[in-house]
Amino acid sequence: MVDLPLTETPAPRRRPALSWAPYVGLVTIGGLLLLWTLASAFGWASPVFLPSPGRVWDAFLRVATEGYANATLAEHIAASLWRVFAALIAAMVVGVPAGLLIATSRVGRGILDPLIEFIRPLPPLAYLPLIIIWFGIGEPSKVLVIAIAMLAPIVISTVSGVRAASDSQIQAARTFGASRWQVIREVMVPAALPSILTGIRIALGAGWTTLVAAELVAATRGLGYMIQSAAQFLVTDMVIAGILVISALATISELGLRYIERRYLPWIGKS
Amino acid sequence: MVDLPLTETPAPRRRPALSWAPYVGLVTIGGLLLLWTLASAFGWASPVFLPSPGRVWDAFLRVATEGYANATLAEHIAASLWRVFAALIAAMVVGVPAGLLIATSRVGRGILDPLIEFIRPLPPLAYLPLIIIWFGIGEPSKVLVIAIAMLAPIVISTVSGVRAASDSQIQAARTFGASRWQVIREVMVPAALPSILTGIRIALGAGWTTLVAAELVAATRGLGYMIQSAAQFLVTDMVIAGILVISALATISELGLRYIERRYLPWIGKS
Amino acid sequence: ETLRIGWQQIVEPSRVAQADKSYEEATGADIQWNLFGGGADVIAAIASGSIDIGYVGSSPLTAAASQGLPIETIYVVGNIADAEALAVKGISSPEELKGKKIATPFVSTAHYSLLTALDHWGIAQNDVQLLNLRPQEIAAAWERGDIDGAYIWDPVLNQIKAGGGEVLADSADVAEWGGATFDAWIVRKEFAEQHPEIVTAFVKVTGEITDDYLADPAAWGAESENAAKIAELTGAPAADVPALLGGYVFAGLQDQTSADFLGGATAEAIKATAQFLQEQGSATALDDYSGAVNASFAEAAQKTETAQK
Amino acid sequence: MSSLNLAGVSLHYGPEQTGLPVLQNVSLNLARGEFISVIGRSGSGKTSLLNLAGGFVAPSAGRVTVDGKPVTGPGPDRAVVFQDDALYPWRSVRDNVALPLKLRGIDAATRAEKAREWLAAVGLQDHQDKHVWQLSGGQRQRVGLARALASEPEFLLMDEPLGALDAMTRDQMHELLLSLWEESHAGALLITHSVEEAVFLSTSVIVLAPTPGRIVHREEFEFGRRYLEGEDPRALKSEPEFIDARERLLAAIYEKELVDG
Amino acid sequence: MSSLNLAGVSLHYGPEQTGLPVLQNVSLNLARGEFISVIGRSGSGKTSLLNLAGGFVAPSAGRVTVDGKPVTGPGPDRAVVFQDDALYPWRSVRDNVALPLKLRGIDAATRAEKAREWLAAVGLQDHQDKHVWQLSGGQRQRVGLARALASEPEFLLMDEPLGALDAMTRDQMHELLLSLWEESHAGALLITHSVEEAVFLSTSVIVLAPTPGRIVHREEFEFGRRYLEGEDPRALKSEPEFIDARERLLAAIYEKELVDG
Ligand SMILES: Nc1ncnc2c1ncn2[C@@H]1O[C@H](COP(=O)(O)OP(=O)(O)OP(=O)(O)O)[C@@H](O)[C@H]1O
Ligand SMILES: Nc1ncnc2c1ncn2[C@@H]1O[C@H](COP(=O)(O)OP(=O)(O)OP(=O)(O)O)[C@@H](O)[C@H]1O
Ligand SMILES: NCCS(=O)(=O)O
Ligand SMILES: [Mg+2]
Ligand SMILES: [Mg+2]
Repeated sequence: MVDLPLTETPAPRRRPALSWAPYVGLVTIGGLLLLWTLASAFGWASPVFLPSPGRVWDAFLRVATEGYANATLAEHIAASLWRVFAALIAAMVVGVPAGLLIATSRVGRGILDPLIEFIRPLPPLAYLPLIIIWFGIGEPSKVLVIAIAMLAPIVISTVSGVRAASDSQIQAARTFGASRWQVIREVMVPAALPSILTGIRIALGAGWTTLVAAELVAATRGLGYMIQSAAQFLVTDMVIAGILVISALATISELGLRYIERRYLPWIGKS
Repeated sequence: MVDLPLTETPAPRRRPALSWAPYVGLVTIGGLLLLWTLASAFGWASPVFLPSPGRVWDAFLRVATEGYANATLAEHIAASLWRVFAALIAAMVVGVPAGLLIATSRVGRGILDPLIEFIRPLPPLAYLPLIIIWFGIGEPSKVLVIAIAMLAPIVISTVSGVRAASDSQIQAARTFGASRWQVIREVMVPAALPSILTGIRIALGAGWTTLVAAELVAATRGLGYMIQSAAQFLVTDMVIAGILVISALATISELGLRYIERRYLPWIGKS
Repeated sequence: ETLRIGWQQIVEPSRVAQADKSYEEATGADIQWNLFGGGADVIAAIASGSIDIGYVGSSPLTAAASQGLPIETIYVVGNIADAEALAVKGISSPEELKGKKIATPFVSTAHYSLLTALDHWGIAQNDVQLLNLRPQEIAAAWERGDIDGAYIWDPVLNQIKAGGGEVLADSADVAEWGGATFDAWIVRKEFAEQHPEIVTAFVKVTGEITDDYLADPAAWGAESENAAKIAELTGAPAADVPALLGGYVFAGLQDQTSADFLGGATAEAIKATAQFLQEQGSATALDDYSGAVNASFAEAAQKTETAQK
Repeated sequence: MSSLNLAGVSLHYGPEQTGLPVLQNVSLNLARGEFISVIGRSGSGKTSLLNLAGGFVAPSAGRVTVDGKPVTGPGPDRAVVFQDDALYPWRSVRDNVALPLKLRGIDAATRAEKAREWLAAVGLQDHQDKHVWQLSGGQRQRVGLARALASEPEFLLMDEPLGALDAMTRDQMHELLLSLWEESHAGALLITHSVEEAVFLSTSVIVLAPTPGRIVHREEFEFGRRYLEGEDPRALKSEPEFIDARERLLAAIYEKELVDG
Repeated sequence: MSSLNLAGVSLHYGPEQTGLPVLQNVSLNLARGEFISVIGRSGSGKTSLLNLAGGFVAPSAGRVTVDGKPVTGPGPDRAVVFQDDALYPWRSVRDNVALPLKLRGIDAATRAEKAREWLAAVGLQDHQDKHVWQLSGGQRQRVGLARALASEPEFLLMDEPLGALDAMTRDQMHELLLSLWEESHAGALLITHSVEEAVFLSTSVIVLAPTPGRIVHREEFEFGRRYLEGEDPRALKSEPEFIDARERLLAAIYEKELVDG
């Protein structure tokens, strides 16, 4: 039987009945794999577009050992991971303070809000040439394209997170003589952290999504570049292998974030 | 002087000093325009890539009256608006219930979480062929591509929003005999609404961002298609005009969402 | 010295020179190879000064030249021949195209060729349902039966042919009808003025390797070392390499200065393309495109080659 | 006769090995028609006891049952007034009170009417359309009480429901609670810091001692019943019996100190 | 001598045209060394008054000043114990109390030590490393009190700080408050529902009547001072003077009803 995790939070004794629950995820993945196998076995889509799991596995082994598009899988992964996480750091360094300014200062809001609103809907495929013109074709451009995609989720989440601090929590800090900056650091940032973390999770997804677009710019390695190369020649097994690697990396970072949340932000959902 | 909006919330008497604050935004926009004018006047970037505001305005008038890429501006806007909002509705219809399931049921989480985690980092440029194989080249494919980009922010925000309901609020409803479904409808959804709205705002940004990619699919009109066509021919004034139109539309919808928030969710940041 | 080259994943002979590091050897420069997904990005990179030499198709080249960017065509790789073609299903004559769904990547060389062909057949653009799709998506849409035909290049062209597509016209035909499309190497004018010797050496290596291929295409078969090198760089399956190479009418070093290429026809073709684009309302044509073509490096390269011989 | 029963219940927060339990071997039977008050020092485990009875936490040992059936979670038979008020800021004051009625499927007009009545009963007729964050602390507490009463439960579990009220409003609430309790014949469990309130309202008062929380004293009273029969509350509270009882219970609460210190 | 002054203060929530003000023409002077308690019915405007004094809301009319300087917001001269506890769940119990010290730039070791002392003073020496959501209601309240005390303010504003405490813990807090108040010579403003507490602790008790909130009674007392001089609290609270005062204040609070009903 399904149950709301209502008695979960402070429950000193957990019901053991649902110990199989974590495995449901594996079952889902297994189910998807099965569906995929069936789909390719029965030819629901031509093998050019939906190669069998076996062929994708072969492609994976091929790129892992021999490499593809001039680099091995490890090199592609390293290049893309570097870009995504450099972009994440850049987006956080800019986005969190920007969000705090927007949330706490009318002037900050006046200045930054229109900028963010302007930037956030821009399609990377449209501004790519401008980025190249202004920032060249090196790593900075690629990181920038990814960072731009990550900025809005982080800013918006920060802004809405700041509201999680109650009026009296903020006022209490001010009665202890907290400066504007101390109120932000001691009350608003911690209160916003859960929301910022949510923003980071959304941003990471957006970052991976933008990888292919970013690596259209003069890349010589990277998963997006690898996928792009393979797609151009209809090497679909390699495309799907690349997609799955991206999914796996994204899942690992997601799990990492959840761990951080559980470990360092135990107060989420309390108080 | 800048100030924290600390005494704002219940303040019966507002200080009138900051009545100019809303205009800061206009100043920012004016400043950007000035910078742009200077940059193009002094040739900081070649006019091909940074046309003057005047030329972009001309391009805007041209597309508004004569049209460009086979359709007028109004038609491009209508096509894109339709796609983005159809996708938003689709993403909400799927994403909010999925988020609620993930947040409230371990089995739901087991099944849906891996699916969402799998989908969310996928680069649209990579999976476009599969979308076409399965969904054809009509409107559904375009809407689907945008909706996929919107799904993750909505799901993640819903999941994290459900936590905003305190244990005792949930327990109270259950002591009044609320069924699992009633707890969700009467407590969790309202508590999650502020966060869901944040998700929608992030999703809308992501949707506009994905517009160009979506309109790579056999579009004959749409802003993304227009921008794409212009970009290929280096008709940069038109590209920038298109980008500005997207920004304007996104800003309008953002203002609409903020209005909804203020008008219908007055409790945000209270309690 | 560093030479920054922007290339695309196109199967053509200079890939082998790239793989062999012949360019480094001949120019004596430190070479950075930057890959781009399309001509528009190459143009942007050249305009920003991020690269010195780049590979583009005739459409982006025309757009750039029309905008007055300081670039020069230094080597025409070759005319596109049956590498790009209009393949259709259930259509036996151009007349029957009316009302049918034909896909092509808009603004590509194929798009230009398709429009030229329609013009040649006297079919108004509006009588045909033109769809904008990228190559991979064209293959998918064909597979589904969503489209009746496509003007496209390999490997998708091959895919379509294998799926029952009949070629109604290819780019060799269209070239005869006055709409030649080609790929070319271009250089940033400033760089060309500062380092003419490097550009000359670049043209020479390109010409020689192309000559190599033209002399004995059979030596570039699927099992050959050359095909392996190309496959490694581009990601194309080695088995497809010979067919892909066969789709172009490559121009060797000696051809460059002839009236068919840099000696005259190239500027004309750019102009024709520009005028066509202007009719489409997407670009403004100039009167003269000779400034966008520079045969002097090819000439110099020919001389050094003759001198060596 | 239905009853809410805690039998030999213990509760640990966190793993059972670490530290003392919060509650140890607590047994308690609340029958319908009974009014039990729980008093004890701050941190002695009163709220924890109520959480067990409400079904919000499961005991580490022992059993919680209603009419012999194990409690596995909260249920409509047991309404709760929480120590933190647990109101819904997205609903107006009236709609907060109307929620239990809505959940029972009562139509909109009837439940608005009923909610209005309940709010009047707790003295908030003038605040029905407000948002809950526009109420004072004591007003919020009364909304929480009205909401629990509106659900007309078999057992009413209250965690310091009158702590933020002034003396007279408190007295009015006492009157309200007692008359409703008599009418509905519900079982009431009240946690309070006012020994006087406990003695006056309850049929039975339980004293909880801390670390680990356990029942150290229990006494039966009749004052509430006598009040309902028409006796004057001021007179009742001045009876020597009442004053003695208060002293006895206070001593029981602080027993340790009295012995130790 | 520094003092916190409210002069002819009125307060409207929302536009001034609509309805009665929450506070009307309230004047109050709290000098250092004074201990003023505010009592009044639920919803009479006590918390609103404290919000004005704290600088959390601006008055619709009148002036709030500290030593003649207008109050424009909260400040470190006025510490507040909030009716909702306003603790920080992301900090441990100890770090909550240490925050005011941290904000004053005191080094980590010293402030941990001091926080430990303050927590011991409110009887929470055993709960220092807990998260705040692991505390009982009364424990949270005491943490809020300890935190405000740790900030060693000139004026201490308290909104029902002892409402969730049992009698003895309350008495201990009374003792603590009085001795600290004497030592620090701070000005204290206490909102309470316990008239007895108000009379016992204060140099001055103010009665607020509702709708609109206004001061209807004011009286001076000496019991706290006498207690500090060594007199027995129980004896003090049994003095006829004390009992009379309580009755008088209760009558003042409910004046309207006594007249009307
Ligand atoms: N989630 C928790 N984790 C760990 N300890 C807890 C938790 N909740 C409560 N406690 C501890 O259990 C003890 C009993 O808490 P409980 O809330 O039941 O007390 P209480 O009698 O209601 O006190 P009060 O009168 O102050 O509300 C306290 O010492 C408290 O610190
Ligand atoms: N934000 C608000 N908007 C509108 N009315 C409000 C708001 N806050 C309080 N009120 C009203 O103002 C009146 C005074 O509230 P206040 O909180 O000052 O009362 P109080 O004396 O502290 O009561 P309690 O003892 O119940 O805490 C109440 O009637 C309340 O409903
Ligand atoms: N085949 C040429 C490709 S592009 O440079 O036109 O993009
Ligand atoms: Mg409690
Ligand atoms: Mg109050």
